Amino acid sequence: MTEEIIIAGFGGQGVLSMGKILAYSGIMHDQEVSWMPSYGPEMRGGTANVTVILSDDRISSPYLKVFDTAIILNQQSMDKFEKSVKPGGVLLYEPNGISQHPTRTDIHIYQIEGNKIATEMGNKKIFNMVIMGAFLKIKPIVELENVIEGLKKSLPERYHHLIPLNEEAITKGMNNVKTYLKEKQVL
Amino acid sequence: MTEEIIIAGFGGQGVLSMGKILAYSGIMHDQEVSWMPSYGPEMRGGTANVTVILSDDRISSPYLKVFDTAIILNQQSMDKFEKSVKPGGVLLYEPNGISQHPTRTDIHIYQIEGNKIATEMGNKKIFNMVIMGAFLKIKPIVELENVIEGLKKSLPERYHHLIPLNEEAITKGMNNVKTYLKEKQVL
Amino acid sequence: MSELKLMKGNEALAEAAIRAGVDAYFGYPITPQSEVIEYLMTERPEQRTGMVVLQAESEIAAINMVYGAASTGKKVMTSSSSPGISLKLEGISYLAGAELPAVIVNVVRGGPGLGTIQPSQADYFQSVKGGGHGDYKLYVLAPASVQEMSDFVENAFDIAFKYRAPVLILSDGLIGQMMEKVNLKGQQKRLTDEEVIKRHDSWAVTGKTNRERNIITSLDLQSEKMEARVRRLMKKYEQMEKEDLRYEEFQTEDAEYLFVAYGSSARIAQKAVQLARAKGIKAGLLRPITLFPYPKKVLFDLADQVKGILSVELNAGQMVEDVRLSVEHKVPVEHFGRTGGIIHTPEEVLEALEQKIIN
Amino acid sequence: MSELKLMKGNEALAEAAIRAGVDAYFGYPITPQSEVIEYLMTERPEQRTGMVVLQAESEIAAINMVYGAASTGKKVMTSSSSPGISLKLEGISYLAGAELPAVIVNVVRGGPGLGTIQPSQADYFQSVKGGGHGDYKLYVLAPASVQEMSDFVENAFDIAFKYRAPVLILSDGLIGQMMEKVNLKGQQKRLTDEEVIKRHDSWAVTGKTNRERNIITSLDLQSEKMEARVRRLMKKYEQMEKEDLRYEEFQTEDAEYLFVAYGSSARIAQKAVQLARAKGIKAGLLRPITLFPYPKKVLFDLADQVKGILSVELNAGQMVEDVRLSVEHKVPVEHFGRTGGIIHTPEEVLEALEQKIIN
Amino acid sequence: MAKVKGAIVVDTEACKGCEVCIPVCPEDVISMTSKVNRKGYHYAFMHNPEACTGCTNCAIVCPDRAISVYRVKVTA
Amino acid sequence: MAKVKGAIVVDTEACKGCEVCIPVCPEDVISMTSKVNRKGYHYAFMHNPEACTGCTNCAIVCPDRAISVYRVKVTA
Amino acid sequence: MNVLDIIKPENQVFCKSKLMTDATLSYCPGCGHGTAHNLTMEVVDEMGISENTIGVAPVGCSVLAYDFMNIDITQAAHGRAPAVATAIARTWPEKYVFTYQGDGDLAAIGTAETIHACNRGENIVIIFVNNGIYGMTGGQMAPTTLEGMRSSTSPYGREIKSMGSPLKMTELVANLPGVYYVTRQSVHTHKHARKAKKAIKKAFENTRLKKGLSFVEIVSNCNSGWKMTPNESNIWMEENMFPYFPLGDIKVNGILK
Amino acid sequence: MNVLDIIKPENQVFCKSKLMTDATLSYCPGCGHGTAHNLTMEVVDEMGISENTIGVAPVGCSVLAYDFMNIDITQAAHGRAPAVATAIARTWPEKYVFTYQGDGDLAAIGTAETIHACNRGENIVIIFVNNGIYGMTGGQMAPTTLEGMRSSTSPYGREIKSMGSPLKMTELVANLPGVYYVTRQSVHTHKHARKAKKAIKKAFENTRLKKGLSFVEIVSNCNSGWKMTPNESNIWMEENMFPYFPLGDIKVNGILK
Ligand SMILES: Cc1ncc(C[n+]2csc(CCOP(=O)(O)OP(=O)(O)O)c2C)c(N)n1
Ligand SMILES: Cc1ncc(C[n+]2csc(CCOP(=O)(O)OP(=O)(O)O)c2C)c(N)n1
Ligand code: SF4
Ligand code: SF4
Ligand code: SF4
Ligand code: SF4
Ligand code: SF4
Ligand code: SF4
Ligand SMILES: [Mg+2]
Ligand SMILES: [Mg+2]
Repeated sequence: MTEEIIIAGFGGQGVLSMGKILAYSGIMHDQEVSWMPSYGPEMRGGTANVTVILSDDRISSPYLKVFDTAIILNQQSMDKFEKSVKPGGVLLYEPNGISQHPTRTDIHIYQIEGNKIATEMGNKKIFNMVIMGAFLKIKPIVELENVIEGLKKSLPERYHHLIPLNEEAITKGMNNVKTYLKEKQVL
Repeated sequence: MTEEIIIAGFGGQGVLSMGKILAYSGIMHDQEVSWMPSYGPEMRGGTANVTVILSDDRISSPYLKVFDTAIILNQQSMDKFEKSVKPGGVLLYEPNGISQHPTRTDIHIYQIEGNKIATEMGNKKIFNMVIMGAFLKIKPIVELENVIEGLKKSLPERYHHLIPLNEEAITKGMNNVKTYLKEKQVL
Repeated sequence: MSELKLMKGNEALAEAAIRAGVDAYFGYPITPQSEVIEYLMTERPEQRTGMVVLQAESEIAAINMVYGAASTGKKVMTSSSSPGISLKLEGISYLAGAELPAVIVNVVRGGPGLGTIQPSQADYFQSVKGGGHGDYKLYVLAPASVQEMSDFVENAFDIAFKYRAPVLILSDGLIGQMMEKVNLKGQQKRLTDEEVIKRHDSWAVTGKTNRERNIITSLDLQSEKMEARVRRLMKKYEQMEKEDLRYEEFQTEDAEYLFVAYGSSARIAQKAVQLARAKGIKAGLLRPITLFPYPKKVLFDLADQVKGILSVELNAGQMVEDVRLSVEHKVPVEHFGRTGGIIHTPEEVLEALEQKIIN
Repeated sequence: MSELKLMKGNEALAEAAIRAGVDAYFGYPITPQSEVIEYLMTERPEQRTGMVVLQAESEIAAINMVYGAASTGKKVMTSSSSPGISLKLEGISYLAGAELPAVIVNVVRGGPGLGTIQPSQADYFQSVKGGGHGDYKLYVLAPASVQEMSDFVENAFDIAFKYRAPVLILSDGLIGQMMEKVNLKGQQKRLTDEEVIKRHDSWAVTGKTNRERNIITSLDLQSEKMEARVRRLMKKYEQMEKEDLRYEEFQTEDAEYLFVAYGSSARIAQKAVQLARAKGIKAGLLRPITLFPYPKKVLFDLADQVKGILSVELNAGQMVEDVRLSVEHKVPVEHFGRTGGIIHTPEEVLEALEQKIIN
Repeated sequence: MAKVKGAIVVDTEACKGCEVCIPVCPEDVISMTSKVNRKGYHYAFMHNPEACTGCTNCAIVCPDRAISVYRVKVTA
Repeated sequence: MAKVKGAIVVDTEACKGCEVCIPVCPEDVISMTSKVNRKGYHYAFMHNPEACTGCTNCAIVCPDRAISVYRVKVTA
Repeated sequence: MNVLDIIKPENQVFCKSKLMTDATLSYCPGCGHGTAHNLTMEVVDEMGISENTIGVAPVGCSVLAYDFMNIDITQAAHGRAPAVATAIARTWPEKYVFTYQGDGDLAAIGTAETIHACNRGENIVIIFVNNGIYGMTGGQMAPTTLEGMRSSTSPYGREIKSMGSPLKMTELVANLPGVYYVTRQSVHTHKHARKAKKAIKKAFENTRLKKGLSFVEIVSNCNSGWKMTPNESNIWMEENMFPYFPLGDIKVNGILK
Repeated sequence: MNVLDIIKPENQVFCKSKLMTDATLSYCPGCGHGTAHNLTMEVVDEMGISENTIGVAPVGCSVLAYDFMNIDITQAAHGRAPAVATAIARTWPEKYVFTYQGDGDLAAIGTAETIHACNRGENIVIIFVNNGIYGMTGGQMAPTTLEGMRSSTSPYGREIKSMGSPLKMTELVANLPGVYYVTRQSVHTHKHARKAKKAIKKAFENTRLKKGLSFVEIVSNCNSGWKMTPNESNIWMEENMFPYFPLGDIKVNGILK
């Protein structure tokens, strides 16, 4: 099994750490993993994305041009990465701020209102875990308990009390992901 | 004709400019010339020497290990260069400060008391021209008038009034050079 | 006692430095390797092992700090990326000339000039031929994984002290920035001052006791002495070629075509080997792990077996010269490379083999 | 109107710069090339032609001053010697990356490190392979006489502006310090500011008038753009190889053995040819005048005629790699060199030929 | 007495929602939208347009020069 | 009354004839030889040895530490 | 009166300078670099000297200044802008040459170039944006980082003993005779921005009069590196940066205040 | 009393320190470098710290210091001694680490390293021999060359307008909080030499007490570069250098005078 994922949004959305938790979860499954970030020139607010690969085999390039899954968190990333999903692949996105919704018909498209849910939960920082939940619902490639393990590994000790909240966010994400259907969408 | 000369003494004796005047004189004779200096680490008082080559042919290396003529102006240079004179070559030296006089028997050895003469003439700066005169007496490879031309070329305009004094020094040098004879000296 | 972690290459290198008992790190931030000093500063190695970490005012200050600590026999390192390494070249030449052990890390980005911050291998020439001035070479290790970013730190210091010579770890933005699993070695004890003095008393500048004074210099005003120094260096390099060459072969036993690639390129080329084999092309890969010494003899011998060789690099054609020099023109040798921070895909690499070598 | 003088190589170069209408010189003293700036300061070129001469606070400042003036389309140069050139390498890589015309002079001394102040050719690799970081090359001219120190200044600027690329004059302490006859060219007019603007308005940074703004940069954050930049550079280098290769042959017509040597080594090797011929050995000499581009084809062809080739260098073996790459292993190629500032004698060179090649 | 009335126009795509224009407005004119622009930023708008005097305070501190200011004299 | 008498010894090969010891000697003890040493330098000597008090002024300014100083108390 | 009646071309009293391009600034939201860029270009525009102005932007967040300022610009190596500007000013004495540098650039790697260009009294303007941190590379400690201030390379706060004191480069160069005008400004409020603009104008005027070097420090936020919102960062800056880097003129007309 | 009666081992009151080797100094006759070397070694000797002293000598006439000082020495690249010394002092905090630098070295190419080692307050001694010229390379202008002074690169005299003012690096670094002791001395007469020795001793004492950086400038002649006899050069120095570089303490115990 190999799963090649891009998570793309802008700085401050927790894109990189979501990728890291995913990668750690892969390790818990004894998989080979790689995590490769890419930033724009701005430190904050600019585009930020990360490519995560989980695989049973040795990974060659941690940097990819096409993906099994694209998780897209702003319009700029949509412009850039919608076309990079492999036919039959998955595009999961956060609709807030998206003015041009995806139009491809050869891939599976899902929405998750991460901002709204995180705001409702009263902590904007768990936004990325809501997204994570949505993703895991669509592609249960790692088990929840391993994600929690991954969280523990990647969060500094002093934030471990937040793990239950994160777990809740993941569950919310799992429960709220929706298929996005345009007319004429097949597959 | 090729004449390969080393002039060796210490900084401040006018070693380099004597070499330069010699080289200029060679140019006046339409020869190929080269002038290659070598310094010690001290700026003043340290050893300083210059290799001058005058030749009818293209000159390859301006830096040499053996010489037709060595002009030696202090003991350190004697220690270093006595052995570098080609058999049958010329060693001309200033005896003041020389504690170990040359011992080779396969070369021609001359003395010139440049310091004394220059002091007598009331200008220590013409020391090197006295030496030059001595050399030209031994090896008239360039004509006096060309040396004067060389002087003009290498002295800044504002010193040209000193040219007659320099000429006089050269003549003194020519007249006062002596063969240095050790017992058993042959050739 | 080893430990499994998910880390960036840069972080793994930094952690390995602490665990290898390195005495000091001096550096200046530059993308894509600033994590090295950031990690070190966060880890408080002065508390963990007594290791000194200092952010210098520039790359030049950093390399000269390395020179200073190295001249006292301490285990010391610096890291930077391409433009910063260029600035260090005078200092690196000094380290080589003064025969000092030290480890320098270059996490290469695309050049020339300010270039890009994306990965590149365009500093190959600089690393293995003349970067700085004069007759010297660096022992160059090229990691291809986060694990090797970690492992090579200790290897590099072993070589640096074996030869009293600077060692370069030539990484790139890909290996430096990516996270992978890494098995960290246990903590090694840092030498005490007394141990350092005891071990290096024959040469290190630690204060003149009952011995002749020690001098660290790269200066010889007398040509004869300088020539002797250069000869001494050349002897070391010959010995490195004999004793400390490292490389890795992948499916070369029956290979008819050979990729030669190092570092991140080797990862891609290895995948290209698989793609080729899937297509029925018997490809193999030689990965030089040391770029100097270079696996000349291995290549020379492989050239008797294969029909052609493709040097795969993230540059406009540099290592290919060493491949050619090794192969002595027995079979065609070509270069394939992307530049400017673009990482070639395994498919591109295979296509290049087919076009440039097979057809 | 030319003029015959006795001058040091360094002085001849400086005088030629004034006469070539160079706009500015920025430098920092270092033996054996300090005469360049000393001569310029003494000559008051600001009065003779309006040329700016400034002693910078360091080699790094000097090369970045060159970068500044070059970015405005001015004719600008700097000079230094080995350790100083190492310090300039970041700047040189920037010049190449930003595609700026400029002339850099290296009067090489023995390295590595502080080394000696005696002549050397140990910066060959640095000059023709990667000195600085990234994929770039310098057009490299190697003078072998004081006359060429003078002549190559104008040649270098012609190339620099033809390609908008930095050009290196690779001299050494022998050529720089020796005096020889030199025929100086007449004074060329320095361009007025208006002429500079007119000539270079398509790229030079001189103030935005009724055109798009001009930008000088070597940065491309996007890999695709950076790759295009690298490709553009590589195109230039190919064109240089086609159009601006320079070399000199000496008694090669009937040669059975060939010396390859540049700069001061070529003078010695030429004498060695004479000594060889006197002994009945048909030797010849190929002198590359440009070290990049390198006379590959010429060597490749000569290799069909000769029985063996000796690369004669004042270093531990650098250019010999380019000789080997050119000859494609058709005949044996060996290296002979002295280091540390020792100049080989013609006799030694001949002996090396006899021992390494003939026997 | 002549009174001054102003208005601002925010370039919604240029605005990065940094909010530094808010505290410098003496009339408390500016607020952030809840919508986001293409880049994902909430952007500035006149939530209290009547109060604007066109003083340009907001515009001169806007790092992205996303604000243009207009002003007219109206006779009261 | 106890009087102090001094003397200096010049290392003639180390001396470079710079003469900086001359003006600092309060007793005008030092002068230069007319002979030169192996390097070609005239070197310092006590031309007025009686006057030396062994004050070490000359020695401390001698860049080449070519001067050693000796001193004894003599009862007058 | 309706808003739309006000928004008419003839009523426009403020808009982006035409010397700024249409490109979106690459700066983080609320970063003072944007304001400083705009003020600089507004000055050049108002003085009508854009045809004779040459900018030098070294590496730092403002490395892409050439994408934003609609004038001729040379991008320089990290720290070397004063040397680059020196050469341009020397070979084009009638031009207005300015550098736009960060604090890491000017006060760390570029220390020598800064001190010596100042000491030579080059006829240039140095605009020095001091945000107490290396913004571009991700918030490492700069020479100007305050005591106790956290950054990615001083994660437990800058410690004077091991890392030295925050360097007041501006006061240092003010001591050099070649420096004619030295001032410290900020751009985070309208009042400060207007004053800063005046200072920048004065600096360019000095170039016109060939008075030598003018040095304009702008204390600015790096909200991203400081890990605060822009408005928080501006308040923090007033409370923490200004006491150590006090605003105001330090040297005027060649005379220290 | 006969001279020979005085010259007896038991009467010796002054001789060359055993921390100076037998090698002939490579300095020109009358050069202050020699005196400064000897004084430094005499201090180290008298303090009994030679086993714990490490010298750093960069490039300049004193590059060969390791041939003369009989202690452990690292020869450093031109201008970089403060960085080299920083690392030694940091990794060997109990040692006495000093640099011995010329003015070209310390105030031109090494400006950044000097300022930053000073600013960090490294626990080292900097001995700064200011002879207003680049001695070693043949007498080129240094940052410290006086106005109107001739050198091989200011053959018509230093011109402030194009070459800048002579740089008072010592006063500059005295402003930095990390610097504990700053003094300017000379060694050309016995009085000055004795005072200079005391200053050097104080500096090394500061290292012992871990007080931070001590900076001892020694204004010295370069008779060769100035083209004068040694005694002429010393007089010229008093008349011309001292007014611009006045002797005396500038900062003592961390307090500016
Ligand atoms: C030679 C070199 N070293 C390091 C870098 C990496 N680098 C780029 S910008 C920068 C510092 C930026 O800080 P500052 O100058 O304060 O500008 P800011 O981004 O804060 O405005 C560094 C270290 C580089 N580009 N070149
Ligand atoms: C990188 C580099 N640049 C230049 C030089 C040449 N150089 C050697 S010493 C020196 C200046 C010496 O002057 P100073 O530091 O004042 O020492 P002094 O000889 O006057 O005592 C220079 C420029 C060098 N060795 N290395
Ligand atoms: S122009 Fe003045 S009043 Fe109007 S919104 Fe801006 S700051 Fe407020
Ligand atoms: S200051 Fe500018 S960018 Fe920031 S919120 Fe206001 S309008 Fe938007
Ligand atoms: S010891 Fe004193 S009195 Fe004696 S020679 Fe020296 S300076 Fe003169
Ligand atoms: S000071 Fe020393 S070297 Fe100079 S003359 Fe006197 S004894 Fe000789
Ligand atoms: S990182 Fe800091 S300085 Fe850079 S753009 Fe962002 S806020 Fe501004
Ligand atoms: S050149 Fe000057 S500084 Fe150097 S040894 Fe001679 S007098 Fe001293
Ligand atoms: Mg900053
Ligand atoms: Mg000096």
